[in-house]
Amino acid sequence: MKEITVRYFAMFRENAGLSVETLQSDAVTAADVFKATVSRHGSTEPLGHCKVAINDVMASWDSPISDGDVVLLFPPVAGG
Amino acid sequence: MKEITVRYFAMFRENAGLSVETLQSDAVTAADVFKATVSRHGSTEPLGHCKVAINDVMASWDSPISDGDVVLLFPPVAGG
Amino acid sequence: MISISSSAIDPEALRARLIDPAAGAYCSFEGWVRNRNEGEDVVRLEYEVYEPLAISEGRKLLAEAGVRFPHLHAHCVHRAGLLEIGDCAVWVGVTSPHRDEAFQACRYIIDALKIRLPIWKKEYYVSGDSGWVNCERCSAHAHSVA
Amino acid sequence: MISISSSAIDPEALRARLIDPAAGAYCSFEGWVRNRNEGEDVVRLEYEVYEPLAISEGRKLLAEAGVRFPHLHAHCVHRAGLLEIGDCAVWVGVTSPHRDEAFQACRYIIDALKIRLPIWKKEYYVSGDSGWVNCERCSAHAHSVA
Repeated sequence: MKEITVRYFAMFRENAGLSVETLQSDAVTAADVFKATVSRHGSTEPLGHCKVAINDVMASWDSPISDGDVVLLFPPVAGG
Repeated sequence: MKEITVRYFAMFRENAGLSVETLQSDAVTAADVFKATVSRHGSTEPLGHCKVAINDVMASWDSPISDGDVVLLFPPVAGG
Repeated sequence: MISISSSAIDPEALRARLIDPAAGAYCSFEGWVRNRNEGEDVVRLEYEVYEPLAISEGRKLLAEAGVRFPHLHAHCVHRAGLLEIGDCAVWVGVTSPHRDEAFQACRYIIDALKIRLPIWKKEYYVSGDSGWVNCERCSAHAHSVA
Repeated sequence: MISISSSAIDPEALRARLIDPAAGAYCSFEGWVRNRNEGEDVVRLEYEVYEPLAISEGRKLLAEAGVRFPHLHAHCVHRAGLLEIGDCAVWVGVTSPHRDEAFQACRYIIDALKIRLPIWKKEYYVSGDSGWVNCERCSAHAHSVA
């Protein structure tokens, strides 16, 4: 198990009712963190519409997760 | 013969050394006024690059010329 | 240069920073908060911005624009926080020797900015409802300020 | 609205006239006097404008843009007389509900304005020479401010 920090934004933050949590995880990839979040906090956004960053760097869903990582889960963006 | 007034702009004005002249003309169309100007004042601009207005309304080269008309000869434009 | 601002955008001051005797063409784009969207009467908007990555993605995006349009100078600013109807939510300004490049580059930057930067928009409606607006390419109900 | 101005163009004042709570997108274009054109060092420019027809052709052009882009609001101003490097020679500003229309309409207006309005540009060079600039579509040496 790894200890990771997950940060939620916009509708993910509202769904989860919190903006950040630190948890024990067996996630291998960023996609695993996303799936665990969906089952824990509920979300209907498909993964393909969302983005992820690890330690403040944009990442892909198959990026590996290491102990101590801060994973940022981004729902669909809408700037402008 | 008709009496017409011809106004020259930009390089046409500089070529002719005057901005307006009133003259007797047997011109039938605006193109005739253009050709007469070329032979009188010299110009290497092809008619197809130039424009004409008659009495402050944009016209075509085959527009008829009437006694008393004011013909505006426009060399190639370059706004902006 | 890209920045995130929690106060009103000043287009005139931003334009002045792009003045350049070698530039023949200036193009700017602004997204304004409209009073209607998708048939709903909007009263205000809220932008949530994750600034560290908005800045780094914005810089990357401007660098890419500079490769694509070699003579480009470009700035952009995006608002964060609560905005009222008529407020400027995003400003993009570019200069270039010629206008074709200026238009293309300005369009490239606003299009990329809207889908790449970690920015989220919540609309508040006259009805009392509110909702997060989905990105243009993500949703069948895709819409945006502009 | 189109106008010909013999004094400096004020983009901020012109932009303010387009403010509209139904507009989501604002796009502006400016042509600036550059210090070089076609390899020559330019010191100043002179625009000769035949104002009665520049205004009537400009109005026609804006009306045509309004048909093509139904939600458009657009203004433009063109300078007449002597201009120095860095001066704004032409300003076009438009608003529209969405950005695609705003960009397209702004581009349509500046492109049409450059080839349709009776306006002529004379460049004065560092060398002491001067010359009338041919319109973009007329000459193999086609060039312009922007």
